[in-house]
Amino acid sequence: MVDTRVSLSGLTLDNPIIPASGTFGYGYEFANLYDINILGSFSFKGTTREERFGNPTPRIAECTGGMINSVGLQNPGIDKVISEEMPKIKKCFKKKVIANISGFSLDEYKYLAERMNGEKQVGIIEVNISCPNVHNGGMSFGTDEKSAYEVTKAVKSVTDKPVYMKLSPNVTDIKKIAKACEDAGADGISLINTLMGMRIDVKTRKCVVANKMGGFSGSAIFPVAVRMVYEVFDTVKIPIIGMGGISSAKDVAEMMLAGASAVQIGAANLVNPYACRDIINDLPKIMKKYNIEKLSDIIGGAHNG
Amino acid sequence: MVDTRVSLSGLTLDNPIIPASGTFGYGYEFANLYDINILGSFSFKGTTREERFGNPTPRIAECTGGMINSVGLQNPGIDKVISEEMPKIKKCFKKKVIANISGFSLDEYKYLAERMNGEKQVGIIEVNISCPNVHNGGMSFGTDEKSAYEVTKAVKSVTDKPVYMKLSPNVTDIKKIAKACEDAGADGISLINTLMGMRIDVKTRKCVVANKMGGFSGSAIFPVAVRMVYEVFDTVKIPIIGMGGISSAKDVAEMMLAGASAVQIGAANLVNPYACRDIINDLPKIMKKYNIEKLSDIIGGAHNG
Amino acid sequence: MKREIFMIESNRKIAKNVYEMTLFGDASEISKPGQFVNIKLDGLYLRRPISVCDTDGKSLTLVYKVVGEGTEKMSELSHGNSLDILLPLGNGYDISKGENSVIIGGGVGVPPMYMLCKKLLEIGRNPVVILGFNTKDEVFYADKFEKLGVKTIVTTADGSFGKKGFVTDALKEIKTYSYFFACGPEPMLKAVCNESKTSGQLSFEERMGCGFGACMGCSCKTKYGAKRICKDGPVLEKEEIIW
Amino acid sequence: MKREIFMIESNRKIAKNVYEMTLFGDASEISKPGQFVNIKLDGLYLRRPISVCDTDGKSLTLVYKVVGEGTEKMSELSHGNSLDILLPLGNGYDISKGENSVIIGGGVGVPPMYMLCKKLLEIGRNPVVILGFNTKDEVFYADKFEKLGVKTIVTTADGSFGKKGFVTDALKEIKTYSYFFACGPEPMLKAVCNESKTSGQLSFEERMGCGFGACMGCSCKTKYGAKRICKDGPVLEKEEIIW
Ligand SMILES: Cc1cc2nc3c(=O)[nH]c(=O)nc-3n(C[C@H](O)[C@H](O)[C@H](O)COP(=O)(O)OP(=O)(O)OC[C@H]3O[C@@H](n4cnc5c(N)ncnc54)[C@H](O)[C@@H]3O)c2cc1C
Ligand SMILES: Cc1cc2nc3c(=O)[nH]c(=O)nc-3n(C[C@H](O)[C@H](O)[C@H](O)COP(=O)(O)OP(=O)(O)OC[C@H]3O[C@@H](n4cnc5c(N)ncnc54)[C@H](O)[C@@H]3O)c2cc1C
Ligand SMILES: Cc1cc2nc3c(=O)[nH]c(=O)nc-3n(C[C@H](O)[C@H](O)[C@H](O)COP(=O)(O)O)c2cc1C
Ligand SMILES: Cc1cc2nc3c(=O)[nH]c(=O)nc-3n(C[C@H](O)[C@H](O)[C@H](O)COP(=O)(O)O)c2cc1C
Ligand code: FES
Ligand code: FES
Repeated sequence: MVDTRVSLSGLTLDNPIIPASGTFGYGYEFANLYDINILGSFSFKGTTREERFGNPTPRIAECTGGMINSVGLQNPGIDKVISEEMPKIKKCFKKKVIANISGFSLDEYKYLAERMNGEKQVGIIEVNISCPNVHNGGMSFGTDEKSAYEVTKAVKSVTDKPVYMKLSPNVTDIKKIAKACEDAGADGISLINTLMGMRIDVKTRKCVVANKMGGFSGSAIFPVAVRMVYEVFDTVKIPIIGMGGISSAKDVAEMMLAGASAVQIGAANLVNPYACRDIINDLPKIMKKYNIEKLSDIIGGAHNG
Repeated sequence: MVDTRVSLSGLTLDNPIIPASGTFGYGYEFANLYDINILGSFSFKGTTREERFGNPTPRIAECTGGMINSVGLQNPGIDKVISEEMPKIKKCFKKKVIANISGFSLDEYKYLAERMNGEKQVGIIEVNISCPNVHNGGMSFGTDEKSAYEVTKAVKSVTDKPVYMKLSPNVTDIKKIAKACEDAGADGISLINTLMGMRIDVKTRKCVVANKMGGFSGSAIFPVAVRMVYEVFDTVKIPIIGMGGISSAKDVAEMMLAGASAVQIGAANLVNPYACRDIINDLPKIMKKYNIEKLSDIIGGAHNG
Repeated sequence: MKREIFMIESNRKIAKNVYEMTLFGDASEISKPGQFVNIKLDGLYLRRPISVCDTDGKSLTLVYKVVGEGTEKMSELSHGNSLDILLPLGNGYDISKGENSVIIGGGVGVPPMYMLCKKLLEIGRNPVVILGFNTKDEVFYADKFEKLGVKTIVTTADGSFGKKGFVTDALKEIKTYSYFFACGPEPMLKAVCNESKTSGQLSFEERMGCGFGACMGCSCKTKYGAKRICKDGPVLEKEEIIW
Repeated sequence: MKREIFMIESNRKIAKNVYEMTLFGDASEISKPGQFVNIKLDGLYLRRPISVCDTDGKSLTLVYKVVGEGTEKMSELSHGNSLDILLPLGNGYDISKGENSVIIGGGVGVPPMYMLCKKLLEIGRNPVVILGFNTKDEVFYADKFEKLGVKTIVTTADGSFGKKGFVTDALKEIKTYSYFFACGPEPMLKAVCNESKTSGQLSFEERMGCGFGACMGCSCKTKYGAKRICKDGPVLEKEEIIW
């Protein structure tokens, strides 16, 4: 029997597979397709203080090997997430979940973390300082060391749950941002969020998504994600949840070799709703193929030599 | 008859198609395949002061929709480029070429520009401040506004040929870098160079390219390139040569709608050596399909409304 | 919803740029007209949503127009090729509503109306059908509706086939209906809502990420809050729509 | 060099993970053994370089080992499928050199040696052939070389077929040769150079961007300066190699 367990800040996961925020809703669409309790955990849709409809449609564009989304954090707001969604999650998922939060001010981040701190099923608070789809918020916190430091401090001051800072790849030096988060007390780093991308419809001569730009994700961004996880692993001591373009068990191994303790699967869930189940099923096979007994042994393995 | 002409700082090209530096050698490998005089122009391999072998091999990795290279500016050095390669170019290409230069110091950039200034066939000097494949040089000039400004000033002071600054996409704010170049007197902007990427071989648990990271290019990066060209078009008044993942005539139109006055084709030449010829042949077809009479009319067309 | 491999039985051109594809595979979960399927195509990242035009549980008929890369690829497939399909998706039309209904289909909004019409006939209704196209070359399925034995009015914008004008021109002349079902381009749907005084159900299109409710890519605002076109739609009731 | 669509005639397994593919198409430009072709495969970005194993100008035989995604895809193709191929690439072996030669092929370094052997025979030479494999299951083409009428020695590392040991063990026992041609994994090539006192030509592998000299992806340092394995190689002379 191969051992696929990994641990994140004291939380042991049966396997490193975690659906990524925004691509798995609150889990129950997928619970109709397979028993989602096979997952390591899952990160639910980004939560904000107020209810948000998000950006105007169209919000989706096709790209070679990926897609652009400009959903813009559509969610019912923290009150309803806690009163309506969390109880529904509880019914279909027995393990700890990752609460992804997004704010437009330090105060909002703090408020959200405080509220999530009271939720028993929340195992990790994932702080999205990297959403490219909302103006005056989100990403700007993640593109500047000082703000990244401040958000981390603020969130850490109000929760005793592990705090993972989710970083934007749209920066000159990801190492500096990650280090600032670690210095401010972050328990881990999630990366990468989407790359900023754009498609233009040659027929209409207009941007495909109404918001013009959006977040580019899917297989196409995998090499950028692997590179950033590798760089951050060299820079910080806290665990990394790696993501960006993962769509197979082999990709999972590659991301872990770069330095990820666990991984998230995003866009792949949208084109293959069984993606996470398929990957979990394939993990033992590729472990056998590549002589991996304990999956956690390979974390950062590409840094040796 | 459709009109495919575009102009760059006073230089009129028969069409906007320019093979990108590093993917077309000095042209003569391709001149055996088709008459390269159909091209708008071409940008030859990055030239440095000294001869360079470049990075150790392996230097190439496969990616979904693209590739990583870590060639590291292999070239025979400016003396031989001028004494041996330029005469050979002259034999197979009758139009102006773009001289791509790369330095490790302000002085080196200046020296190279001065030397290229004496070459009659050089129509544009393209200053690569974005090579991700050489340490202590190249890219660091392109990730910082101040250095970008300084290199531009230095180069401009020694040449009367149009100077195009080639920018790195691995930055938080491409607009600021482009603006700094414009402020320093750049005649145009070339973008994007490659994204920093990495692949790891799961079997050997080592990075695929010997240099660990490399430059990621090809179709996969197209949405990032379109976005950056769009942003820079909003920011500067000087012309933009757009590149990054272009592989079809439709991609050319999309890049021009984003704001490019001309385009470069890189990795596509490597997998289809006839890529530029095929695109040039297809241009009139797609112009007809999308009701474009004069190709230059669509430059920046996606910015209206 | 399930993911199923379908085998293509046939794929033929039935009008200008319009193809009819028939496939074999388990389509038994399709319960309502107006539901759709989401098709994976080689070399493309996102699936392509296409309405169910007809099904007997073991086979599937799709009718699609070539408008871009994906539908172009579909048109190149033939007997023996297989397709990876997610189905069934969407809410579909609620046929329990509206006794004397008019079915209005415009362009590639026509295909789902064929299954809708069959289902209405099955429960004893007798709808009137209006099909709108731009021009003669683009007309398809008029004969198939007629064979179902329903009154079928075809309009073309240029008058080259059937009645000259828009579906709303035809709708004006029908006096006795009390409900409508519509599918077509958004301007047509809006015109129908403006023209008709009755209630009705309309099917919408939106660019989709997943097609099954997970990504919030396809949301629209309705009078009852945000709805996902893929999951809470594509069929919405006239009364809830915010134009 | 040209780009040509080849039709697959057959594709069969000939040893453990090793396949032989025959194709039809214009291969008339191939002029030397040791040249290679570069194959485009659906869904992969870069082409895959494979040595020419045999050709009569109108057809092509390739022998390849499944080691990753690309060769896996190749193994799934069959009669009637077509492949987009660039050819011919590389310098190839110079057969004018070396009268009494030994041909040494290791693993998937064996295929180009087949065409080399035929060409040497055509110009009246009579080479000795050494083929090295790890184990019996991996042995291929030993019979084909024998049918050419040349002395063929097979070695396997574990002794399960032919002579036990490495190609260098077999080479040691050949007293009279004055030149060698080698292709195989780099450690084998190095061992051959160390073992043999004669001159020779060796074919190298490197990860390639283009395969035709444009990208500098495949450079190596030689005593006469940087060379591109794809264009100035893959065959290098023993004397110029820097190990
Ligand atoms: C619920 C639903 C049912 C549909 N039923 C049919 C049908 O029965 N017959 C038919 O011909 N068409 C139908 N369409 C439209 C069809 O999905 C698009 O024409 C098709 O996706 C275009 O793909 P493409 O690759 O050819 O075009 P491209 O423009 O290359 O596609 C690029 C992207 O945009 C999306 N897209 C483009 N046009 C549309 C559109 N109109 N609606 C939604 N997404 C779009 C594509 O799915 C893809 O993600 C339906 C759409 C929806 C949402
Ligand atoms: C000049 C030349 C001739 C060759 N002739 C043969 C032959 O006749 N038979 C045969 O079985 N193999 C041959 N090879 C090796 C063959 O090219 C690789 O095994 C093949 O490219 C692996 O592709 P993959 O997608 O299966 O592996 P992957 O590992 O998935 O490939 C990933 C990338 O690495 C490259 N790559 C991986 N291994 C090699 C390698 N050993 N050499 C060069 N590139 C590699 C691939 O081309 C691709 O770009 C030759 C290589 C060269 C350079
Ligand atoms: C439709 C969609 C919605 C997303 N919403 C969120 C979100 O609410 N919060 C967040 O932190 N990341 C969000 N993301 C980013 C993903 O969680 C993930 O970081 C990114 O997509 C890269 O992974 P992938 O390439 O596997 O998709 C979203 C991504 C997609 C595609
Ligand atoms: C093999 C290779 C070598 C390159 N060498 C150079 C170079 O010497 N100078 C330079 O400015 N850009 C160089 N580039 C970058 C390209 O010119 C181009 O900016 C980049 O590849 C993006 O375009 P593409 O996606 O079409 O390849 C190189 C790219 C590749 C793939
Ligand atoms: S397309 Fe994903 S929720 Fe509708
Ligand atoms: S692979 Fe491009 S030069 Fe050799």
